[in-house]
Amino acid sequence: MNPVNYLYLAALLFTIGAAGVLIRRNAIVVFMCVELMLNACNLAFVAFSRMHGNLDGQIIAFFTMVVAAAEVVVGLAIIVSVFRARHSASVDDASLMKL
Amino acid sequence: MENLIALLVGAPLLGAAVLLCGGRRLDKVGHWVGTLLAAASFAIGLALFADMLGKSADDRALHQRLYTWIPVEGFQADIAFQLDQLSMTFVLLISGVGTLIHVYSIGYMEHDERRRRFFGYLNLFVAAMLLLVLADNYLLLYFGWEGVGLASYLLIGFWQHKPSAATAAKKAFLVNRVGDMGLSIAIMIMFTTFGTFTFGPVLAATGEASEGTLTAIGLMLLLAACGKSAQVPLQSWLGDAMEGPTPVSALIHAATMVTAGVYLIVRSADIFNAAPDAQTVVVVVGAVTLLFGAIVGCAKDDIKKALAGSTMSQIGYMILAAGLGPIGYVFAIMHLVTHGFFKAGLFLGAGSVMHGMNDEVDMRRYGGLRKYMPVTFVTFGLGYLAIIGFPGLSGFFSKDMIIEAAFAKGGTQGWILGSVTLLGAAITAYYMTRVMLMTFFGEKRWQADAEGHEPHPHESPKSMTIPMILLAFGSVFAGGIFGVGDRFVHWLEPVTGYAHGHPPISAAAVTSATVAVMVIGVGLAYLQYGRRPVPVVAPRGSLLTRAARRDLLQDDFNHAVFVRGGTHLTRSLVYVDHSLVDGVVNGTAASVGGLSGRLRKLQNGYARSYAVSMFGGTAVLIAATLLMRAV
Amino acid sequence: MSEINAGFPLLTVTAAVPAVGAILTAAVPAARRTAAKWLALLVSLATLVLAAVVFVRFEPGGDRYQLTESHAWIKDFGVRYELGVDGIGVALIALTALLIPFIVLAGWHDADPLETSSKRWRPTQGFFALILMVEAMVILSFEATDVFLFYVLFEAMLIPMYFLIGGFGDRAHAGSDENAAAQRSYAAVKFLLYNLVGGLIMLAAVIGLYVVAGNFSLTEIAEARANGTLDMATNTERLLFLGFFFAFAVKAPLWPLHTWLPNAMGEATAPVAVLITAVVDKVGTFAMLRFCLGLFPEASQWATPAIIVLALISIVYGALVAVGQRDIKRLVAYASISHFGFIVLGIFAMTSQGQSGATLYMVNHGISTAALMLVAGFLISRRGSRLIADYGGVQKVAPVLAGTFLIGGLATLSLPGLAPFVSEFLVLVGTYARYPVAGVIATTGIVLAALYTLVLYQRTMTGPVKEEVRSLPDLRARELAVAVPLIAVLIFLGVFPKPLTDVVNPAVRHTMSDVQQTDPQPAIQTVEAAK
Amino acid sequence: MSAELAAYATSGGEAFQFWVLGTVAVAGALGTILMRRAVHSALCLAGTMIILAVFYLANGAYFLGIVQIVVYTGAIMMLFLFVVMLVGVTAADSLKETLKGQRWWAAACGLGFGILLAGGIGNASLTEFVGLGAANSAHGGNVEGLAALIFTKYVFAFEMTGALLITAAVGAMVLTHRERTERARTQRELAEQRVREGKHVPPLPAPGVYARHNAVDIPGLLPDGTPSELTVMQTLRKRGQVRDVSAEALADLKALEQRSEERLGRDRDEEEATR
Repeated sequence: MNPVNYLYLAALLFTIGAAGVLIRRNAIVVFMCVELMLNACNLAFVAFSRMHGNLDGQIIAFFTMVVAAAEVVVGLAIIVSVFRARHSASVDDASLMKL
Repeated sequence: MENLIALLVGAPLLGAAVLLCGGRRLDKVGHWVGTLLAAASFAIGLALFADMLGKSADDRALHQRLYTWIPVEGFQADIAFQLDQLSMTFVLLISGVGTLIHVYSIGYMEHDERRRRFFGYLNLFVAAMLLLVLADNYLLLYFGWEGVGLASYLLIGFWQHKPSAATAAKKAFLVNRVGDMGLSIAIMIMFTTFGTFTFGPVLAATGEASEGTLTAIGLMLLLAACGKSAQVPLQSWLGDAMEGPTPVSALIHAATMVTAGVYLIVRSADIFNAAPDAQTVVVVVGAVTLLFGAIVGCAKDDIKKALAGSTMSQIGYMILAAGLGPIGYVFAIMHLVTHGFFKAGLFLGAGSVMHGMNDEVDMRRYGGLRKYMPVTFVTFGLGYLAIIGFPGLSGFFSKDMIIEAAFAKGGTQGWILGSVTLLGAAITAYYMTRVMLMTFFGEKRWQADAEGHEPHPHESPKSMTIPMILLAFGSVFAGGIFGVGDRFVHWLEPVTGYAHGHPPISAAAVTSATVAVMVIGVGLAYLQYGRRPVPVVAPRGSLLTRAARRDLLQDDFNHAVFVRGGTHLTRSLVYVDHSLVDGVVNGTAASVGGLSGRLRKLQNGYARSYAVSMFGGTAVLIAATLLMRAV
Repeated sequence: MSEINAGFPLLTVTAAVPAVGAILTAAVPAARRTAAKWLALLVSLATLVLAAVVFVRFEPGGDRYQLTESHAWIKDFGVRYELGVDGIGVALIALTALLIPFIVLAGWHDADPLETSSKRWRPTQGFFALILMVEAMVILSFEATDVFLFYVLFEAMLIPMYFLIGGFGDRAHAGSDENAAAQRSYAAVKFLLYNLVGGLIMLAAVIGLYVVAGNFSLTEIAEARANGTLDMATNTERLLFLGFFFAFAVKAPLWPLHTWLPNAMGEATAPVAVLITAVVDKVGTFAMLRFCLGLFPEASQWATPAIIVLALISIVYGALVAVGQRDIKRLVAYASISHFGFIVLGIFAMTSQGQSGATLYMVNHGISTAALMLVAGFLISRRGSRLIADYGGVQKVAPVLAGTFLIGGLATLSLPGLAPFVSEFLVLVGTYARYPVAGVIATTGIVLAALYTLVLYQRTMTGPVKEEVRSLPDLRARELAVAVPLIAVLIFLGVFPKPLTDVVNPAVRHTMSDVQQTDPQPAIQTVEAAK
Repeated sequence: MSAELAAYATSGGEAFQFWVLGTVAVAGALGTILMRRAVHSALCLAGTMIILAVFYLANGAYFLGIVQIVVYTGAIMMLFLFVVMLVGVTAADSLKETLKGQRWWAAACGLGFGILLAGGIGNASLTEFVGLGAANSAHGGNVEGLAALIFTKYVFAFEMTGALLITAAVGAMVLTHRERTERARTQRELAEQRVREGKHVPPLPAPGVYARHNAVDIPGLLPDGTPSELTVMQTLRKRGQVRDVSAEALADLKALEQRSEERLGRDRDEEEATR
């Protein structure tokens, strides 16, 4: 099997994640989809690392995880506080970004 | 001696500067300062004249170069003066008559609180006029030319609180500007043709230039002359200019400034000599104006406007003479000088009459004034005799010469011009007699003015009568001094050139005809105004009379075509500017705004909607990248 | 000039003094308004002194660009901080430095807080600081010989001008305060948008120039073009030329891109109006001479017929529309449009007389418009109205004001003896020498100029005294200190323009050789012309 | 799974593993976006992540594989579940789309994007295949190799991520922290407020525990037999876990009435009959 298949899988997962971001209204699920996209990227990085025979790709994936963790912490905090204020976790309810 | 030339201009210029910037402190002495500096200019002029007489005829021209005015690549305009016989004649006329009128104004303007400023303007005028006649190139002449225009504007509108005066001043300046346009185009043509516009080189090189170019220059110069000298078709401003104080009318609009056009044509003699077509146009303009002014002069009841018509007509004579070429130049200038004396005298007389009559100008409300104002009557009378060409007085000599020269033009043209000038002489006699009779003879017809002041006609003070007397002397004797023995011809010949004209009929016959038509004119006027009482309210009159009262409808034409047309044009342009030029821009702005309004709807505030566009954008970017790599 | 002048950076200092002065003025505490005014005046006078030093140090017979400075700025794009002045630049720097003190003095009370509404306090310090900032930018743009540096300044000066127009409007207006504020912000936005659009197109052309030439140095590009090492395709050159010209034509402004000027001048205070038309707009015409002709000589010649037609339209159209105006300041604005037509005509006539005349015209128009507009501003501030119909008979109650107004007006109509005549006549002669028909059409401008000026004077100053103007005071000492020196300069330059022509002539010679043009020779060699 | 294997080969075993687990991963991903309840989505996602961890291991990224399980699946997903519990248990998400055309656009973009991405990968010349054997063994193992890189080449980025994490932690605290702007009200004050407002002056009614059931999720019934929402605690109400017994009760009532009717009717009939 050609390890390139890992890349195709990564692309597929990324696309599914992106579609989820677009379709779902629950902020938490949207957030999960974002995580899915990040994980897809990580998979690609790891596969690249293997192909090129150096560890830099894994390092990047590692950093991605760290950043993702930070992001989740802040993002969930935001969701919680938004929920407190508006009693809703729907992204459509926060539609104030218009003139 | 040539270093004195600048002082001729400098003295009155200094006066103008001091008087106009000096402020109220100078109110008490202002008129003396002004008069003194004008007199100083006259004195310098006399000294230079004496010096000039001492030299041989061909060696009389003086030059003084002060500095380069506009030094630009290929374009040199100097502040430089040229004093030759022609300029000298003008210098003496301007500063001499100017000084007299300064003296006269001391009395005439005594009760005007802005007398200092009046003298400042008068000095400014004298300076500009002297600059005009002393310039040694056309551009500096243009400087003086516009300068006298400015002075004329300021003086006509001196009583600015009167809307009519302000309008008249503006009109004079604008009409003059049309003429100035001609002068500046003429200078441009000269510059492109000759590379210079100094009198000497330009006039010397006329032989090499094509006739078409010279005709163009000539016609443009004529346009300038028409504007300044109130010739048809640019004559309309002169009558209105009588709104100015009477000394102004005498100095500027009778004796000096309005004759600048004649000076310009005579100065450019070489150009006109080489451009016969232009000369023809000059003659036609002169002839038309000569009749036009005379006819207008017959119909006016306002004494100053009647005299203004006369001025127009007399300058028509001069222009006509100047258009005749070398046979006429000298006589044009000669008539100019004699006219300067008698017309200034007549205006000062008119001013004196007005002074005694509570500023009444309607001749129908004069009558029988000779008993009340003997000095004015006598001096005015002498001026009158001079202008109608009474044998022996100055007008007789100069006008007769012009009529002879007109006949001497030769051919049909000569006969027509001769007849026109004779007809003009008759009409001149007619309207001047009318003025004389209505003013000084007959019953007194004056009435109380609107405020109930009954006029008490009285003789004017010495400061006014003395200049009138001196001018009367000039009116009587100048012609004789110039004309007998062709003195004036010999004096000017080196500058203007002279050819003796041979009229198809004998000179004596012309002279007799002149006298005859004059007598007819006087007689007719006497029949109409001397034998019968003059009605206080003007009768309706014939169609021609009514048209002449309205300046032969020329003003109405101007008003209908230029004023109304211009108003419509500017209004519509303002509209175009606002609606079309600006409208296109504002329309663009509005449509961009509308488009943005529609695009704004995409900003629905839903994060997911934005995410779609982001995602789509990314897809497009990837596509673009792949495509670029594929290519 | 590639070699770096090791001497004193005079040009930088000349521009830096007002810039630093602007910052200092802005920093003056709120309560010390008068101190800020005096500081601004002193700074502008110091700049005038420096400009005089530049004028004196400039040698008319020397190099084309003098007092040069050159430092690397953005190395990656070959952008340099490169300064240098030719005669045209020197003349315009002198004009700018001369006018600013009068603008400051004339606007002394324009930004004072309103007594009636203390809430709407207008920052006096800001007003004067912005004026000085504009001065600094304008002077630097006259000095810049780097296209990019010039572009940056050309755009940056819009910012202070925007605030000057929009923030400090004329207090004399017809209608309510809100209406006036709306008008003012309309005018300011219009000014900004017009100039930004012009600037945007110019930016494209600047980038295009870099792509073609590889650097931004005016001197290097011009040199390379002259000796043939830099070859531009004809169409490229024309497009670049049009890009530059459009921006300058908006700024100048040329018909039909002019409509922002009457709005801006009408709504701004008189000193700011002078700043717009007499100082800032000159950058446009200056840049036509320096950049359009210097960088794209062939395209300039290609575009000349069209530009001359536009200039003629500007002259006649501006004058005719001026006649129809009811607002004093808008009238002066349209008169300026007419005059800018003359300047552009002179530049593109491609004759020495025309270009010298155009350069002198820039200076003279600046001074004459300043004289007319500032005095008009004094008049307007007295009566509180800009409408001509609200005046009448002012001459009777305020003769000195009327007199100075008349002289300003006479300068506008180019009366000989006052400076504008010299330049206008040179432009006309220069134009006629190459394009006789255009010369004749342009000459009608002198009649129309007389018409609008005298109509304005007649309606405002003469006639019976109107009740509302009966108590107008005459000019005060401060106002006389503005009007009199300007008139003195007008008269001096009218009878003795030599100091100015001496610096301008060599620069024009260079420009003429840039565009590879020689003056048309007269048909007949006369004695004097030969010598 | 030896280092050799991870490095060079794509053995049949790995291929089998890829196809089987890959399918499951995609199914999990789809489940994440299609499940109606957030909890289910979270569980699906956790499954996918675990599979990804296996893939990391298969690709020789041992450290990452473990981290993926421990940190991602273990910590982050649990955090998600916590938050879901906190806020998101509000029953199922309606999957009905409210934005016009959103689905279509999303589908089109997703499809296009996926195709482009796949095309890009296919286009790239990825024939070379080095393997991680050398890289992993250079420092004596995968973890050591990563450590060597992190603390030398990427030390600056590493420090930055540390700062980022701290900032994030502080940020989360700030965001979720509620500043008490006024003194906590005493019971007395609360009671007074209730009286003032005139609502629920007495304590909230108890659930229907004592009536017929012994569970808190059953509301008490009002006299007319309808259930009273007030009697059920808020969380249960939010979750929609109120067991509605009103229908039952009403039916009982009806039956009762019916019966009494019948009896009464009979009495009446008798009465009429007697009359």
